[in-house]
Amino acid sequence: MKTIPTLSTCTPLNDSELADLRDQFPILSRSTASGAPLAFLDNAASTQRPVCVIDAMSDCYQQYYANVHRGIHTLSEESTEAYEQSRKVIASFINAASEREVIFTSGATASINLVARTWGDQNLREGDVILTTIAEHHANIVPWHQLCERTGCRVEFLPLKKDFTFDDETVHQKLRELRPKLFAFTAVSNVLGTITPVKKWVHWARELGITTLVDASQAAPHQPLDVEQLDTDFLVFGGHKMCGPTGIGVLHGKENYLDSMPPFLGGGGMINRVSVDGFETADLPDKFEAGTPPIAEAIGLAAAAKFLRQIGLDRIAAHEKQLAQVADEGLRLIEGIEVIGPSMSHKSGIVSFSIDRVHAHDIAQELDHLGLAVRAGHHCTMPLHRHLKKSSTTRASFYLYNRLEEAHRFLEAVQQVQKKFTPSGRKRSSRPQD
Amino acid sequence: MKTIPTLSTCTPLNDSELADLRDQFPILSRSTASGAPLAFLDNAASTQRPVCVIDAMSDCYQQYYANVHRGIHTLSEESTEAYEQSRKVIASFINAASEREVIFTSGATASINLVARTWGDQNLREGDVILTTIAEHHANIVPWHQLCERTGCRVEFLPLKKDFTFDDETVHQKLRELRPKLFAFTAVSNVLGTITPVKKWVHWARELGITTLVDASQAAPHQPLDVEQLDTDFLVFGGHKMCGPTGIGVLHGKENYLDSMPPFLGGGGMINRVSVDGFETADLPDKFEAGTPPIAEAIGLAAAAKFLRQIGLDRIAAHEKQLAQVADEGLRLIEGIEVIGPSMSHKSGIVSFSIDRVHAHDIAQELDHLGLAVRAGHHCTMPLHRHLKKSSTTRASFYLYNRLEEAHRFLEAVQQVQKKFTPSGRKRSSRPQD
Amino acid sequence: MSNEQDIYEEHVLDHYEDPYHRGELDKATHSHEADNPLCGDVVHIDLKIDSEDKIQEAWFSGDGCVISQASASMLIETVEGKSLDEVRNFTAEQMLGLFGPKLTPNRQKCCLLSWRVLQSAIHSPVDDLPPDDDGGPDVHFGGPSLGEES
Amino acid sequence: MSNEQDIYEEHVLDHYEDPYHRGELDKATHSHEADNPLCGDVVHIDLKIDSEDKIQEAWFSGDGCVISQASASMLIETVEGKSLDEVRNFTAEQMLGLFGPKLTPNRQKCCLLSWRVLQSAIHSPVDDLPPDDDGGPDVHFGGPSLGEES
Ligand SMILES: Cc1ncc(COP(=O)(O)O)c(C=O)c1O
Ligand SMILES: Cc1ncc(COP(=O)(O)O)c(C=O)c1O
Ligand code: FES
Ligand code: FES
Repeated sequence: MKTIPTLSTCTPLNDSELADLRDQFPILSRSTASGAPLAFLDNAASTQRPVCVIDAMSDCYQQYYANVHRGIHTLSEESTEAYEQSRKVIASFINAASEREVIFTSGATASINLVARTWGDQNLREGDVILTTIAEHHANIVPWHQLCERTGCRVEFLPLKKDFTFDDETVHQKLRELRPKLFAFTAVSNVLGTITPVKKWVHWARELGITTLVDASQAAPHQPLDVEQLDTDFLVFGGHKMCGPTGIGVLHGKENYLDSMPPFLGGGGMINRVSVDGFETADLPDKFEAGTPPIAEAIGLAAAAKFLRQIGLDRIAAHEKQLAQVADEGLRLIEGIEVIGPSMSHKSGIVSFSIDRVHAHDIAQELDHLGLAVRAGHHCTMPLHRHLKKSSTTRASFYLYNRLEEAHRFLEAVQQVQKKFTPSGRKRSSRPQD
Repeated sequence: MKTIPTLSTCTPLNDSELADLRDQFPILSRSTASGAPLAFLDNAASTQRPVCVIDAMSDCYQQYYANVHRGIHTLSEESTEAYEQSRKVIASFINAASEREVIFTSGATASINLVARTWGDQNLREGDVILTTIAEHHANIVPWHQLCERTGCRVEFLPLKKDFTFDDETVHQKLRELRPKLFAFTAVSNVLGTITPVKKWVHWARELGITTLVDASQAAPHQPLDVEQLDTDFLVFGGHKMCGPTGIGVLHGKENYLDSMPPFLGGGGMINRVSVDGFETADLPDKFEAGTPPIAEAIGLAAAAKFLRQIGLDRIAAHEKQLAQVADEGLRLIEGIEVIGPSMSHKSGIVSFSIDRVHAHDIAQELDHLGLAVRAGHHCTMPLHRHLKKSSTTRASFYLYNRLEEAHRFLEAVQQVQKKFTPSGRKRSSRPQD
Repeated sequence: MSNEQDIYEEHVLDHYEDPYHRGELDKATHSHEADNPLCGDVVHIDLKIDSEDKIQEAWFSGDGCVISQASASMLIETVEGKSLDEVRNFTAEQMLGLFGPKLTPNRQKCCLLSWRVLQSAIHSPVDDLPPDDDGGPDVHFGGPSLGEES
Repeated sequence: MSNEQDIYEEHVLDHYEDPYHRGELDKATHSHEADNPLCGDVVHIDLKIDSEDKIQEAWFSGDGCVISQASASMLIETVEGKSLDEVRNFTAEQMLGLFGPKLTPNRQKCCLLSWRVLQSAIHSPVDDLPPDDDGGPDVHFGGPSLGEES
């Protein structure tokens, strides 16, 4: 991950540009159930889509759709062309060495499972270690637990420091001590917002011959990514968190890795030959794309990648940070509120918090009443929450289309919520008659 | 599968209804690369989508999209509601006992692989047999070959009779003789169009305690399906062949099967609890839906199912058969042309054929020039083609929006193609100067 | 859609801040505990059921959101003096009605947590081992979707 | 898009019906065979290369579509008398040009099949075992997508 330029090195999104951008997201002008105007701050769970992405998919369906591959008729040629063009766009989006290294899957979760069931089953043995962090999303934990069940390997977790970042020295030491077969970690925590030093960690792993898998689900949408520079063996992300459609994700793998791995799903498209006795696997990338692929979704994802690039990933990062900073620093000033995450200099546009004696779900519910869409719960990071001794947290996450005003509204709303649920000497009585 | 009503028992699609229907598929009014008006006869590979399906997805993205499950804010509640409502629509579309039996996957291929990697790995052992037919799509062959590699079980193939149907007696005998653990077969062959007697075969398997998996990829879009009546243990189909989006498929499994199976993909949503030591699986259907599901795609698929139901699946079947019959019987009258498939009374709206001494790809190419979109090749059924001693075939497949006129156009065009490639005493010469 | 009812109406907040019979019952004859898979929150219920199958006394404890805790308090208050048959006939629908404000499917799970625990508790004498984590009638409510996200 | 060129122009059909040097060469010094993964069609090429690294004689055989067979005939006709260096410098682009009508990516694979076989054949003396199924330069052409469908 390139370091995020400070506001001074890239032009911030200005008001009129932002207004134009927001116009491309029709959903942003709606209200929540209470009638309050929507401030969508649930972007770490999933983002919204600009009209150009929706149109790219509708156009595909309305103008040239057919099944891809081997089809000779016009529509099939056009669809195949558009599908493979999308692969090129994504390859360039992450600066992959070749589009053969870009596998379309059904999501980030599917991408990790693919690696676990192919490279993992092929290379992990009883006693082998997978190193990961305590801050991972379940998508980067459960597939490894399942791999352990199949092979007898085990997972080790890197702890967090008190400041919600990782201790580089510990990381380096654990890599040397445990000699894991795989180091699988997130580029950005979906709860803490913590940004990990991907390039450095991968470099250390490389020196020790350790394979790396980076979960870029929360990075790809928000920062420029360069897999050549990061030197990751595997890197995954999904479409729906980067203005793209649901139903699609990406697995980037180094070509030598992908080449030596057995296939995952079996079916049409991933074979050169099938007989009654067996089959022979196709070349990359088809080898890992059994069945009819997510054609319209790939085309939508490419449109999203272009859209993000056109704005500029570093400008998006800077914009989000600016908003998150207001929320983060504002919350830290309020008594009885704890921000769960490092200071802004170590994190992305994610602000998780808790209010003393107020349940995360009540916070989210009441914020929704006030028009703010946030998430509450364990955010698919139960081990992290246990580590932090929290049963749940509330999370606001910003994206390119959020406005400074929304960060301020958020701060005010949180205070209102805190007040509403503060004990005030109430006495139970029978329900007032309607 | 209910037997398809003859034309007399259901009202055929009349011309004005058909014209209205076609208006809902904007793509049908385009031309192929040569400028000829398009006749889309590649529906067995993938169908087109009506505006209502495209709109259902756009509306989701533009009006109420957010990530589903556990989200408390308004958009998430609305999306979750729409997503789960879609599951109910699909459950009712196939008459499932409960929506817990309906698993959304990324496609028919993924559905079969799910069963192979969960139920298969759990139940198959060295020496065990999987019985299937020689007419299967690679999606219903390769996952079993892979399972054989993992477990040492083996696949046996039921042969075809000369008339491109299966001999019931042989089927029954093989079931008794081989005592397969699994009987996996297609409801409708994607090349021959052959309709298998699903209910009867499943019944025989049931009596012998044999698990069944039915590939309904070519059935669900074209005929009423009733999994309760068919009594299948597993049944799969995809979205894109039934006017739905790409990126989604369905696995129907009997609840007791799904309950006793281990999970497949690991990640968010499919767990109740995750710790550093392991995880505990969620209940159905979440157990099999790791990660952010294909939300918009499920909503699109439900819209497609409603659309098909509104027209009437039996009317669709009758309409297709009427058109296919014209093509089928017409082709059979032409010397030098062979229809690869049984007579219309045993098949759906699929008409595969070959022309003596003309290559399938040249046929498809030239038909495209004349405006007709058909498929050429092995159609992901290499074992079938080897069995038939054909390297490839050309396939026209009809759907609800095709017109009788298109069947006639197809017949004429095939004759033109045959003529074009018939040897006529040509002599090679140097290329004429431009 | 607009101008929904306030879920956290006064009556709800009152029960949350000043709950009825929050605590444990030493001489409980029946008790049960379960969690809400949505969030991991737990409700525990102790009952004293007399020889005529009447609930003499009921207490609850647990941790959770306002909805789960307030609704537990309301339920416990309502249920004392009722017969087991009356409890069995008390439906999920009635429980939601007792709570009051309309809830979305996710939050219905909060409201129904104590109801679910109660339905199990009447079948869980304290001497016996608890049947299993989530014994009692196998009720599916609030739709099939309990997955999480993010 | 409309009014594309006719792929099956007269010149192509002529070569298809009346191919140049279709058959096998008994005294071949070099030969190679490969298939088109798109369809399984095969082209086999036999060469007689003299001591000055010139192609004295070239023959092809195989089964396949009009495009693959006609283009093989054109290629064989062109290549006789050429030096190995000239063959090596003969690009895929030039092969498509030799064929004539513009082809979509899928059909380019048909046209380039014989070109691919030729490029391997010049490195495949008949005495040696063939290097591997698809030896010679590892060229990726026509995009990454060779999967199939339906
Ligand atoms: C009979 C049959 N089974 C399975 C499949 C695979 O479906 P999908 O490619 O949507 O996974 C197809 C079509 O591709 C098919 O025709
Ligand atoms: C860090 C991280 N990893 C993985 C995932 C899983 O992504 P998906 O649900 O799109 O498969 C998510 C989000 O859900 C995430 O935030
Ligand atoms: S959020 Fe846990 S019970 Fe309500
Ligand atoms: S279709 Fe096989 S070479 Fe052209």
